[in-house]
Amino acid sequence: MASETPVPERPEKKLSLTGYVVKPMLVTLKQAIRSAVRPNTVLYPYEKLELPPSYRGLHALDFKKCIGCALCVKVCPNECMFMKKLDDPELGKIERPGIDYARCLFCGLCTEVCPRECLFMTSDFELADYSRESLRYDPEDIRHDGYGEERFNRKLLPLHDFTKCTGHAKCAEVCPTQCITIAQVERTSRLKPEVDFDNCISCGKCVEACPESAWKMDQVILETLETDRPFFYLPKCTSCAACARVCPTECIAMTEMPGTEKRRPDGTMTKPKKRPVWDMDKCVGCALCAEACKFDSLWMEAAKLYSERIREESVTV
Amino acid sequence: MPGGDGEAQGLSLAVPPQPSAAQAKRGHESPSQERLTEQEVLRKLAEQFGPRLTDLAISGRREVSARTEREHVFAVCKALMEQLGFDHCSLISAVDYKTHFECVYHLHSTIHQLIFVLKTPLPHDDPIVDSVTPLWQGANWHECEAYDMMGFVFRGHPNLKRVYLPPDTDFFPLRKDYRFGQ
Amino acid sequence: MALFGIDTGWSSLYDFSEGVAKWIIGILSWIVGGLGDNLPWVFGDFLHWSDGIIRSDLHLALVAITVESVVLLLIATANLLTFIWIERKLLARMMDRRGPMYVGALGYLQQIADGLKLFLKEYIVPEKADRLGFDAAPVVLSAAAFFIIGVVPIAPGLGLTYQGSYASATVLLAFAAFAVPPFAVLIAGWSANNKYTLIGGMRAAALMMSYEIPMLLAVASVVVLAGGFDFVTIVEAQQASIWFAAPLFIGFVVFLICIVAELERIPFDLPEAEAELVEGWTTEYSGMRFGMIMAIDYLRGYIGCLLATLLFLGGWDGPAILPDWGWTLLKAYFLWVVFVWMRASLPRVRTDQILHIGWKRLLPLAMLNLLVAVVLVSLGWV
Amino acid sequence: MAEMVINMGPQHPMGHGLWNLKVRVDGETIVWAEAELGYLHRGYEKIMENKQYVMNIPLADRLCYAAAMSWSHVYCLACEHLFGIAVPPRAQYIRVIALEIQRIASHLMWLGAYGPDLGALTGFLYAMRERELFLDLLESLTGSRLTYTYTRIGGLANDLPPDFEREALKAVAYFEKKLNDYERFFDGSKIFRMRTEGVGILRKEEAIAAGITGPNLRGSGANLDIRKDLPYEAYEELDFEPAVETAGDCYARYRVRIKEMRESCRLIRDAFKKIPAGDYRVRSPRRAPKRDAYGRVEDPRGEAMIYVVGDGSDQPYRVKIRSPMFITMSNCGMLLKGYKVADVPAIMGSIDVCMGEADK
Repeated sequence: MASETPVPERPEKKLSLTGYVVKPMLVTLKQAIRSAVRPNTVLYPYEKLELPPSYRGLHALDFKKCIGCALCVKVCPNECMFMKKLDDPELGKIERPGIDYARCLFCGLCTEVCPRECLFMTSDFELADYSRESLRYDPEDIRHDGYGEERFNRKLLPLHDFTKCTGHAKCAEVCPTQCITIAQVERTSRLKPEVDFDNCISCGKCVEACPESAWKMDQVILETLETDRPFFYLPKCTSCAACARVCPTECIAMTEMPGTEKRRPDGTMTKPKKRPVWDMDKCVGCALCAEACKFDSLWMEAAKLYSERIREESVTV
Repeated sequence: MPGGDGEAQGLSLAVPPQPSAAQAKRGHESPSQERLTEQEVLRKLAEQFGPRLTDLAISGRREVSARTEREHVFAVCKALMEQLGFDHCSLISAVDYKTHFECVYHLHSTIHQLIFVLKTPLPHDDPIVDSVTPLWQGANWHECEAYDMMGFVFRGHPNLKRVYLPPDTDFFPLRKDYRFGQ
Repeated sequence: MALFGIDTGWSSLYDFSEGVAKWIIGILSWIVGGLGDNLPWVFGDFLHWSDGIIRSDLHLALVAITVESVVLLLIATANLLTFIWIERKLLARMMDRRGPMYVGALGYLQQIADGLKLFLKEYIVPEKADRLGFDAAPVVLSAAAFFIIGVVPIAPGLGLTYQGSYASATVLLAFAAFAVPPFAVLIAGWSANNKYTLIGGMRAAALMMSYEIPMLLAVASVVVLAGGFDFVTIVEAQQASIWFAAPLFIGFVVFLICIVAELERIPFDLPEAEAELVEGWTTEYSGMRFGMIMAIDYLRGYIGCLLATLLFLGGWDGPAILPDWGWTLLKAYFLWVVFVWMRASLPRVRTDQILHIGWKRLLPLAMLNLLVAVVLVSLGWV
Repeated sequence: MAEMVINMGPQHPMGHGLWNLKVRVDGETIVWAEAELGYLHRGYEKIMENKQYVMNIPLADRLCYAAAMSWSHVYCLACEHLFGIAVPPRAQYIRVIALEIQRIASHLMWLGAYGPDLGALTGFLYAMRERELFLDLLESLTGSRLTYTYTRIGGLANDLPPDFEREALKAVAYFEKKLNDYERFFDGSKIFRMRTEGVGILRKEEAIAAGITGPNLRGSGANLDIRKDLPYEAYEELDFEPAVETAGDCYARYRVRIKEMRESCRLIRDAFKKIPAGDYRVRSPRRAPKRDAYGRVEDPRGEAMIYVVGDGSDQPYRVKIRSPMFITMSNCGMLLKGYKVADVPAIMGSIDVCMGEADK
């Protein structure tokens, strides 16, 4: 691929001592005259430059939109974010992220990974403080409800509610692009539709066709980072439903598994055991379910890495 | 001209050195030099080394890769350097696969604009391989770094030393069995 | 004479300081004499001594000269501060910066703030340094610089004189003292026991070898033209004819280049080339010693500009819109601006290159210049 | 004078970073020199093994303070080859624009540092002033001034801001005028020429054998530029010539960088002309396949390369960084031998040392 251009020659100008000492001096003289009126430097504390809107400074967190999924904490390369349990008068018992700015590197990955578009970076950059401890910003310190605009690509997509679904498979029949597939949920008698979002054309026919109105159209943020998927190991599940309780997007539904009933000594049958089923179109891959599972039946890579530390942080706060 | 013996030489240094005729001939600006294709490199190497090079393949655009045993590394590199014009040693990486090590050479030909990826496995308990520094001066510190970080020993290296860590360090931090605080 | 534009009625600074001296001694003896009645056993000796001063003319002259020195020193210090300020401000503007801004008007008092800061800093002597040389070098340096202040007049009445008359060979004295600092630099560089300072000191010596001779040759041509070794004579010779920068233009340029080298300023600041030698021979100095070295650098800058003004630019020669000392200082300031301008524009030359410039370029030029002066004199100049 | 060894560093104005240059001098002539690294070693390769692929992007940024964009880009390029994903054409063009702005900023940083190396502090401030233009551009593009975290595996973090093109072209046009000022200030200075011409001569064969790459190699007359030779991103479709000088001394390296800045201006203009519409990002997978891949680019300092081994998990199994400065600095002895102590800053400054990447 190398170009065959001739190699440029060095300018063989004869430089005389006096003539060419004067040349750079004229450059500085010109500059001195120009900057006698106004030098290029900005007197910082008194004058400030205007920062571009995309500037990555201090964070702003919309408490109302945040679902406490802790994805921002997990993606932070410097592990400078932490979750803090709060008792908000308006929102009840919630968990929200806080930031230790002494360690923050302002990379913006936390805002990018946020599935609800509630964490922003403002153009405020003045951080100086008197101690390291005061650089640790709690969630309340960065709270800024209603801040920011929509940044990410959104698409109108059908979201599925498994608790209402009866497995009619009408949605798959009407789908013009055949992007809905119906699969049997393991060990249960129920069927679950799964949508291929990439091929979905947002026509909304599945919503109309569903007799149980289990589908709902919604504006969904298209995530740019692939989310982690939970790995579920059925034999170890004890049906404790801890995962379903902890899920911030309510995408886990506990479903009965027929054939797991046990006969009580008095002859009556127990209720069948339940297993969790994921609506993957709602899952944000936050791995809270995997952290909540005490029986090793759920596993996610993100949880493997950071659950221990998050627990520690939430205790110390 | 460097090493002028005295102050009087100061300004006489200002004459730029002209490239000699031999210098100008070499290198790929000369249009007479033909570029080898990936297939030609593949064929020539297969002819010369036969079964000593395994997995010989075109692995990408302007890129050839092969594996060899560590005994043949120097011979293969010498052939690549002297006969096929791979005159630039781009990178020597050491990888710890837990069962064995792997030494990966990325060689670049500035004449043919080809990249050759040569991989050689090394046993975990005895990571010794022939040094290629006699062929490429630029491989010197790559090998030192592999020694520093992975503990590879390069036979025939002129000055195998730790480049990053202090000379009295007794561990190799990039090995997978290294844990902090050990 | 007009001192700072006010007609004082004294013919020279000597008269002025003699008056001041008599006044001070009078007050002193009055106080001591008043006390003397009550405490004769303490102040008896002093009473006797002060009594002696008033009687002896030589003693009076000593005190008068002391007062005179203090006055000259104050003038020099005020100029030194202004020189530093000009350098910082002008350099900043040439670099598109603002320079000092907040202390004093336009940052004029920033130098004093910096000096105060240096006073508060610890003075560290390297453990294995040669203590005597290390301590003595800044003293020698400053003594040599202060000495020249006394010799160089900035106006006919404003120089160190004795009973109204000048020493006869002030040019020789000034240049002898001007050539002392490289030795101090060499001593400092060697005694700090640091390789950078050592190389810096060696470079100072090498530098001196290359510029001292052309500079003195340029001065010699001026002396030839003026016919005297005395600044006042030289300036009067220029007042009578024309500034020597015109007939001896080559000598003027050579002299300026040599002065830049003598002052160790860019482009000839090899002894303290900070890129390769950290801070050159001053690397190990800290606290106020360092501050003093820096201040002396600028004081020498002031003296260098004065010398060039007196020798080549006609000294206090000029229309009477300004007082005499005003003309001298104006010309010196102009030269300083040129030096700062050069510093802003040029990189530093290498050791071998300055030797090359000194011996191969400047020396022949200075010889040529001397020849011009001799020819002019033999053709009947002045 | 007897020979003596001077340790120039780890804290030394010549170094532009933390490293130690051991020089043995005879008088002021250097008879032997060797670089000693490790004062800034942070264990990048080990850290990267313990982080997810996406978390390594801000880390890769911090390899070089002067050319952060270039390093996060080469990391993303290697990961894209590893994952086997193709970047959309618009993203490729935006990357080229960002990389070339970064190249100009990096060269200006070098030019600025080279001024004080030779004693001309003014050069530093002038170059930094113009660098500010390009940092402002990058700031409005990426949101940060020094470590951008802009490239992503599979594209970019965000699209071009609305009036970026106008601002960029304005800055480029202004900068090209300013380059003439630099040429007057540096080239027009006799003393600058005296200090750089014939100093630090590097011959072409020596340079190639020693693994020296980038502007330093092109200053020796080798027309080698990965952007031309083995093009990546959109460089194949763009119009530019690698800057080459034949002399191989400090002045030639200076000229190469000045020319390269002009070429970068040309590239930015050309890229804005040819930039297509479309996506700026594709979704990247989370887990890498079990194989290895590498990315190889022309950094402002030479050949930057990252070799990544994947093991099926969401963390790289092994990352190996080839830093151009690391190899160039292994040849300090060859470069410095025979010159004067006063030439050390001139020579080491002319190869554009960046300790962040050399020490990893």
